[in-house]
Amino acid sequence: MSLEPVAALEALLFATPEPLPPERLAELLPTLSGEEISAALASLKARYASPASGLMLDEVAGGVRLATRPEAAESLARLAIVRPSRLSRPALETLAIIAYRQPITKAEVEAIRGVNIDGVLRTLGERGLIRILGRKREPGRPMLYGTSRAFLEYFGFQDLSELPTLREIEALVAPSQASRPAEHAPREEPERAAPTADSAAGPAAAVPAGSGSDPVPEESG
Amino acid sequence: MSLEPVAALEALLFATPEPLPPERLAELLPTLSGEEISAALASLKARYASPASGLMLDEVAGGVRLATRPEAAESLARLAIVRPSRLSRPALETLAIIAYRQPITKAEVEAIRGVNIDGVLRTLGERGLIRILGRKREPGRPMLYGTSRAFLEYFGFQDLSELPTLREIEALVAPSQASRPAEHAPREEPERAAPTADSAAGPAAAVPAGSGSDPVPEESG
Amino acid sequence: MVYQVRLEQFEGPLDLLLHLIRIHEVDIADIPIARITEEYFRVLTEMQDLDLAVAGEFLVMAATLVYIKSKMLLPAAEGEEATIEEEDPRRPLVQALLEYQRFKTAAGDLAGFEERRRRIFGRVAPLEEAPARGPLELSLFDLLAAFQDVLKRAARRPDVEVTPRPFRVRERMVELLERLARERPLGFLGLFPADADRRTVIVTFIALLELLRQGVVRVRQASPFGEILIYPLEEA
Repeated sequence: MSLEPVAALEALLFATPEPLPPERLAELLPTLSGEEISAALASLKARYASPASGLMLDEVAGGVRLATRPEAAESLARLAIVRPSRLSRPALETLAIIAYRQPITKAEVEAIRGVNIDGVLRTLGERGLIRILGRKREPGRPMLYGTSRAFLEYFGFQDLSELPTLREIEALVAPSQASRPAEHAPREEPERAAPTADSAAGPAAAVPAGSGSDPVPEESG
Repeated sequence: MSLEPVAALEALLFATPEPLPPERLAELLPTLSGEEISAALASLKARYASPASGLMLDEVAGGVRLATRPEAAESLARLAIVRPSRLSRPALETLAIIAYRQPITKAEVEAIRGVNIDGVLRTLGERGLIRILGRKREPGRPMLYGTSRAFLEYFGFQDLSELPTLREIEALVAPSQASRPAEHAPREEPERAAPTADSAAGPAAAVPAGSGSDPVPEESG
Repeated sequence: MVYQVRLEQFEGPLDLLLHLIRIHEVDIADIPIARITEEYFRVLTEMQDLDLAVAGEFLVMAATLVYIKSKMLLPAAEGEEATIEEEDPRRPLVQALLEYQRFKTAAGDLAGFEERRRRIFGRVAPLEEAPARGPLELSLFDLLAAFQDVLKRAARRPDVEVTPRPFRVRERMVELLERLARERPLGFLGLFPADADRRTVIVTFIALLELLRQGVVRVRQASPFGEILIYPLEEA
């Protein structure tokens, strides 16, 4: 007995913890056409949109997976699921530079941050958020770093073009402006912004960073 | 915003791999009464009974969990073929030794690792990561192994001299404390330290113990 | 203005400078360098008073500030022939600050995304998986970490040698074996083209010696003063 396409898709997504890209879905569901798969995805998405659903279709890192809805987070709190600790500020800064400027060498990152990043690089490597892309053709042949697919999953991006464009900081250029928009204010306070920071609402606004200064290399997986 | 009880229950079951007995469900959903939980379970069960669902409520061992429906087995059978796979720890170690000591015989690798590596060698060979370079003049004329072109290409290196040097390795990764256990072993996660903790402080600061093998900092990992 | 700053709350000298620029409400495009330098030193001094080690990067920046300040005091274009446009000595610093600020903001964005993602839970991978045949997913960091562990274990057993062979030599050994698989025997002199540099010659020679030592290849000389020929083990 065979299931409806949408059911087969759901079972597949349930059984696979990592996001499945469209090609994989097609391989895994060889009896379905591309359109049928798209239709099944749309139908699952619609079904999960109901307030009776605890699940959602999580579109991330070029693929799709099942995940719990953010609203369910409180209900899951008692599960005490172990997760990696939040990234430190230095790690985030380093990661941001690598993400926007990849491929980039350690020395180049250090030039931007103004500090040594050995320890931070190690952490990022061990957490699988960055990867080594090769070596730069220059004296000393330093290693080149870039972000990994795990980076996309960790931050919930489909691909690098979803990174928000780098913003200039009007606040600093025009210091007297009293009413500067909060999210543009340089943060000095050590504490994190509220969990649901609006500035993070990004993807919609994501313009693929244009000009030569913000290369957005494709993930090669 | 809070979800309907049935949604909270669904999220809970989704995020928990082992069956949850009724007492545990009650503990995890303290805002719901026993009747509400029973009703939510019944409602989930009814929803999953639809042919459009790929999931089912699996009542086992005095508890309940989510599972794929038996009819989905065929769709899932292909997963093993298409799903990206990682090398096991023994395979990684063997590959590393071959990469850094090539050309090298099986016996020499075994002397270093202290165990038989027949199976691992086969895997690496099938994966196209290693190749036979020749034979050594020794009793038995053992084969000499080295890494393949594909191995280099995988990492984006032009030739073997681009592999990270011992010094670079030391800077990049710290040896794990113990020979690390299972990949998914839970780790202690200190909540995020003061945001500047590991900034310029360098190598000493930033290394979470033994997290190296967990390449995807998956939330629920 | 009385304020207290703690150096360790800054990610580095650029961060500290941005902080000073902001709290003093000065224009980043027109930094009053004397004043900011003074403030910068005050913070460093405070740090030292508190017996906190001041990282080298902070001192380098201090030197840069002093340098800029002195440049600005000099009369313009003295002795220089055709200085069409005297560069503002602050300019590189301002650019570095703006650049750093952009990424600091971006880091804040990432923190927001991180926070949102922490509310979402995927499924835990089954602990035991059937050996998969799918596309390989291999991280260089994992490979290196594995090698680190091997090295660490081997350190307790002096009888086995694990230290990597020098890369050039290893590479050349592999190369020689590859050539031998195609063409045998190899002429010794042919290994050293006339245009090869010294380093290449040495590396090739060491690689050959290593292969000989390991018994992977043999050399033969057909006649005294004849060419030396290199054979893979099977033959010869």
